[in-house]
Amino acid sequence: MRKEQISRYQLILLLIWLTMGTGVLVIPSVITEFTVTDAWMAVPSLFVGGLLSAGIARVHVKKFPNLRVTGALLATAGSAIGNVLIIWYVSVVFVVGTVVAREFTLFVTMVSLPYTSETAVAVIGCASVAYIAYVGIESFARANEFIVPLAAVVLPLLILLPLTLCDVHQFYPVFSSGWLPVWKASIVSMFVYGLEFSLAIQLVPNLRSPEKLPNDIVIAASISTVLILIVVLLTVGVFGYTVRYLQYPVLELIRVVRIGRFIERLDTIYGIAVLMTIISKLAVIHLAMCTGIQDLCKTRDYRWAVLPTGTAMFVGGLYFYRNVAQMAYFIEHVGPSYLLFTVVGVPLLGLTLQRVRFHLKRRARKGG
Amino acid sequence: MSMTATEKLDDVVTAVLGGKAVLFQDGLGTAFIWDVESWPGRQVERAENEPTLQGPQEAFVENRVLNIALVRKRLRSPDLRILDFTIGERTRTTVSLVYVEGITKPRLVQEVCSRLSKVCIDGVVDMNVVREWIADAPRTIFPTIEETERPERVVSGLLQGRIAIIVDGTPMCMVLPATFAQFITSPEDYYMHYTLALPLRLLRHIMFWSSVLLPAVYVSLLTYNQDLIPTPLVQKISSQRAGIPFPTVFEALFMMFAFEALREAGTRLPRAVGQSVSIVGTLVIGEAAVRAGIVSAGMIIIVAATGIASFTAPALGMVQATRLLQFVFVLCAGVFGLYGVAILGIVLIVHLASIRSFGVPYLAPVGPTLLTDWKDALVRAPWWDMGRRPQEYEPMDRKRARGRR
Amino acid sequence: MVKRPTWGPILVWLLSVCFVVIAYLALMFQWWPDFQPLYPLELVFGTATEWLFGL
Amino acid sequence: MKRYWLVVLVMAVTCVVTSCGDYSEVEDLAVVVGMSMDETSNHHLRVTCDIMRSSESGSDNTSANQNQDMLVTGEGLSMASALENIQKKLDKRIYLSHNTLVVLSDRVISDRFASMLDELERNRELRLNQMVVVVRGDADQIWTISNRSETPLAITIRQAIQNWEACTDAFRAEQFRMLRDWNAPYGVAHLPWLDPQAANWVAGLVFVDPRGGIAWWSICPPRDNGALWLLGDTRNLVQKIVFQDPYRGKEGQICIRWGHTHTTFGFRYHKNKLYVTVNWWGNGYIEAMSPGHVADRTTFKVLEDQAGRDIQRDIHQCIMRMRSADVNLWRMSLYRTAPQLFRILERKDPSWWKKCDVSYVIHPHIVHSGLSTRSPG
Repeated sequence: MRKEQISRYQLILLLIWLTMGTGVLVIPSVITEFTVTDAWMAVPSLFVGGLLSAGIARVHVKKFPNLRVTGALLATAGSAIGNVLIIWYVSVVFVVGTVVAREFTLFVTMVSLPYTSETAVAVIGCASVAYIAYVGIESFARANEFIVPLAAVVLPLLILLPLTLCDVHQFYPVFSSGWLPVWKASIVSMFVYGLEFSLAIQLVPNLRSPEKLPNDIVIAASISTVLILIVVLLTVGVFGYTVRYLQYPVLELIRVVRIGRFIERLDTIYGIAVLMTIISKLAVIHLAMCTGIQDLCKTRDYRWAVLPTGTAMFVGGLYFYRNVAQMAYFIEHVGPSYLLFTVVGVPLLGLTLQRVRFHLKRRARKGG
Repeated sequence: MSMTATEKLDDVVTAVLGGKAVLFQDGLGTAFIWDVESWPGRQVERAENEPTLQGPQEAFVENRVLNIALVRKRLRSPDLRILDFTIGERTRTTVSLVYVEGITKPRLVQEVCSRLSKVCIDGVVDMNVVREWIADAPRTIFPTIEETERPERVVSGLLQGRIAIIVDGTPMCMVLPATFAQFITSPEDYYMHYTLALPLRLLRHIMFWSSVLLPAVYVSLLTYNQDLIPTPLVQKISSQRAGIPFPTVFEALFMMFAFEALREAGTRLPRAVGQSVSIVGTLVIGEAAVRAGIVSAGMIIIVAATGIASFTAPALGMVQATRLLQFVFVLCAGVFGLYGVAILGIVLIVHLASIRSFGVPYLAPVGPTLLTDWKDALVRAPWWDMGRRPQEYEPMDRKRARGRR
Repeated sequence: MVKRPTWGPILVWLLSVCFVVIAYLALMFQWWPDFQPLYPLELVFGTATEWLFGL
Repeated sequence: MKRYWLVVLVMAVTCVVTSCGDYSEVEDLAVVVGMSMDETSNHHLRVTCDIMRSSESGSDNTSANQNQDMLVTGEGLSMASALENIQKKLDKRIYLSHNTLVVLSDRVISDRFASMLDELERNRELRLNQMVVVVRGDADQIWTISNRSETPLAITIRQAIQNWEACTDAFRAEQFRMLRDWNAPYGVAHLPWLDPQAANWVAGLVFVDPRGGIAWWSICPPRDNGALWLLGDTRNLVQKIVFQDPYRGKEGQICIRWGHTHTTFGFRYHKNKLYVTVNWWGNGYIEAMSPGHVADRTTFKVLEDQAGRDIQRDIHQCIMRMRSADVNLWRMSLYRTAPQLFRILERKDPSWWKKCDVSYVIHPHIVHSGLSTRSPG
């Protein structure tokens, strides 16, 4: 089988979609839950989270330049405990995938198809994501590149048009209630969306230049931070405190644009753009999960796992989070420590185990 | 008149069957084969399937030797290489692989040679037999090998570092590898001023996507996303639609089906009758259908516009692909509206990205991004600015001419 | 010829199919509607988040 | 491979079977372009929908001037139930996505404004860029306006208000702007006040304080622009001024077109007392002037002084009206500029804004313009 490889540019694009996919929907509403006028201050935390991921990636590619996370776990913690750790990692990726899959069905249902059953929406989402994962990361990365020129045309439009409705007064008073709300608001973007960048470590064998992965994560994190910052500034500037009452502030942002008699009703363009990024995100998560399972089962290819796990991911999304509130609770209250433990704690555990085994072996050799 | 010598009786038999003269000389172990054959065939005529206003007008004919001569007439380089293959157990058709040594990547030539030598069939009646044997992505509806009947197009392809395959008995020539952008470009782009080529190419790109998406978008706007239609237009459309018994999806499918039928009838009928059939079909039947209240006027406009849009694609293979895709997209629009169309669009793009033609990604130079090749993708840079051959084919000799940047 | 370990894929397929069928049927017929499969996670990591970040 | 095809087939069948829930033909929709809300005597909500009529039956439309509106009324405890009742009267599905205008009556404003806004916001089909306006008395009398144009009435009214938007941001009445003010911690929402009997239907502005105050401010340019000056950021407003000619000692009349004006508030806390400064700044040129005046430096000085006095008087009257109507426009601006001071004041005396000292700094600037005519204004 030919080795699939992606370039740095493609990786950065994938990583940007990875955060923007649902981040652009969720981050503004999570942040404004705590603070409205100072919401923009909480956004750079995403970059901090990205730096954290980049640091972990740096350690990883130094030690294992050709292995993915699951492979490294196996190499450090040994076969038995390593498999347990892989199962944990795969389950975490699976749970993250269910959240995103649920967001996908929710978004489509709320925005466009309120009377269509969520199952049907999940089925088309699942089919497309499974197809993308089946085709492989290389083709998918190329498709992303193909979309970029289109996005380069649409994105400035989507940013500039609401700018006319923006009101600077909405950002005053600065620091209305101190640092605490800003800190609370930045936790989710730091520890959920920032740490999601570390999924890229699972793609290490597919990178053309894995040693540059930390730099790429930093670049992607800074670009997505800027984009999210623009989005947060716009939503707060246009809606002020109303932001708190909106399900998808960004969508409403595009919905209210009306310039002249004909430039309005652009929300579907936006919706489609979001849909594409969510599907991209799901595809990356799905690939990470499938490659993890590949390492677990020690097969040569991951494609056999695409369909069952993809279906399970979408059904799991519907089954785990019956309503928006449950999902929001999971993202905000479980997500940060869950991901922190998985991304930082599990590799540390692996490294410690490696140390212990090393010492045990040496002692055994000495003793013997 | 060319002459070859042989020592094998098999070759002699083949030569005689091929209408050649064989000279035996007493006491000599070799026989001489003289190409004296003259098969019935037509002379070089104007290109009919790829007409252009400007540029050369000669087209290939069914005779392979003549076709090679047409190429050689334009490419008088000692590096032009022609490799012959005999394919078809019974037809014994000669297939010539043409490339320029020193430009084309040797691995590409090896790959094509190995694929050609694997063709195993009793007869090659048309180029397409060979093409389906050697093409990548056999299940896709998109063409992965370019075909042309214009010798100068073949020459420019060869100079880009690509390979041409000429099959005896086919007035066409395959050029490979091929990318998606290639099928949207017309040879005429290179014969007119470069500033004019840009808007025309842009138009063709837009038309390609609208020929795929237009009916689907119309259907989804009318049945799912009515909030996207400007308010005054809603009034107009709903009064047009009033009294029409079919749902919009079926109306669209029905009209597209009828249009395809007319198009097919137009090509099958003799040329003089064919044109009148298509005009009668589109105008008279469409008008009558609107008057009878079977379809709405908007639908006629959309279907006709789609048809026109699809004809702007210069390559026939791509036109056929869009014709098929329209139906899939309309079905998707009827089930999920604009979001269904969007998701199918993503899948389509991923599918396009997954295709490779002889190792070259189908969406090059956009995916993967090869910025130098953008000069000849959406825009056409002036000739004096295209100092390098397209990088996507990885030519041996990157510069177009010595003494250039 | 590498000997392929076949138990892994079969197990994954079986698990996923079982999960899909059970979860979907549970959704459709509302078996045990207040059953939350992720409750242990929520318990452990919800507390951890609260303790770590004061959220 | 076969297995995959089977799965794809199953997926396709499920899709076709379970979807299409949102499928609806465009001719089966009753496109609502405007709504009016009234409160009946038994505290029900009466909703009247302005539905766009599609010119049905008859392909060649000879009667171009036919009325494009269809008005349907329904009552209910809430907007949703009223709309349900309207739906029962119609054979087509009510489609709200194209709604551009919501007319509220004053009783709705005073009794159930918050819940009304909540319902408008929650409705998935309604867009936040629809206009929300107020009518004194019955809201559905707005539909009695005779519509001469071919567009539906709601759109005509919307365009009339949009003409005002060109003059001042105060008439930018999209729902999201109003909500932005309303939801802010100490904000006051303002809505255009329509009067079906008035010349161009726009009578003034209504200010609604979340704490219950409602103020009706009529706006009658070119005589009294006080409310607009106070809100600031006007464009191309005309003001009529009577002035004393320094040379002839006679009264003269003049029309000034203020190109762009700007109003800011300054707050100063000194010795337990709050001082508010209203800074008005405007650039204008003379549009018309009664004949016989010499337009030199002295005259312009006099003109500017007189304009400044008039503007100050108008603004002052406006502030007095604001105080008497219990609508506090300063709370938000003080909170934004000095949150600490605001908290102190609110704790000490919530009615600080009624007692504070107001001073004015008015900077009218009249441009010497060769374009000014000398015809009587």
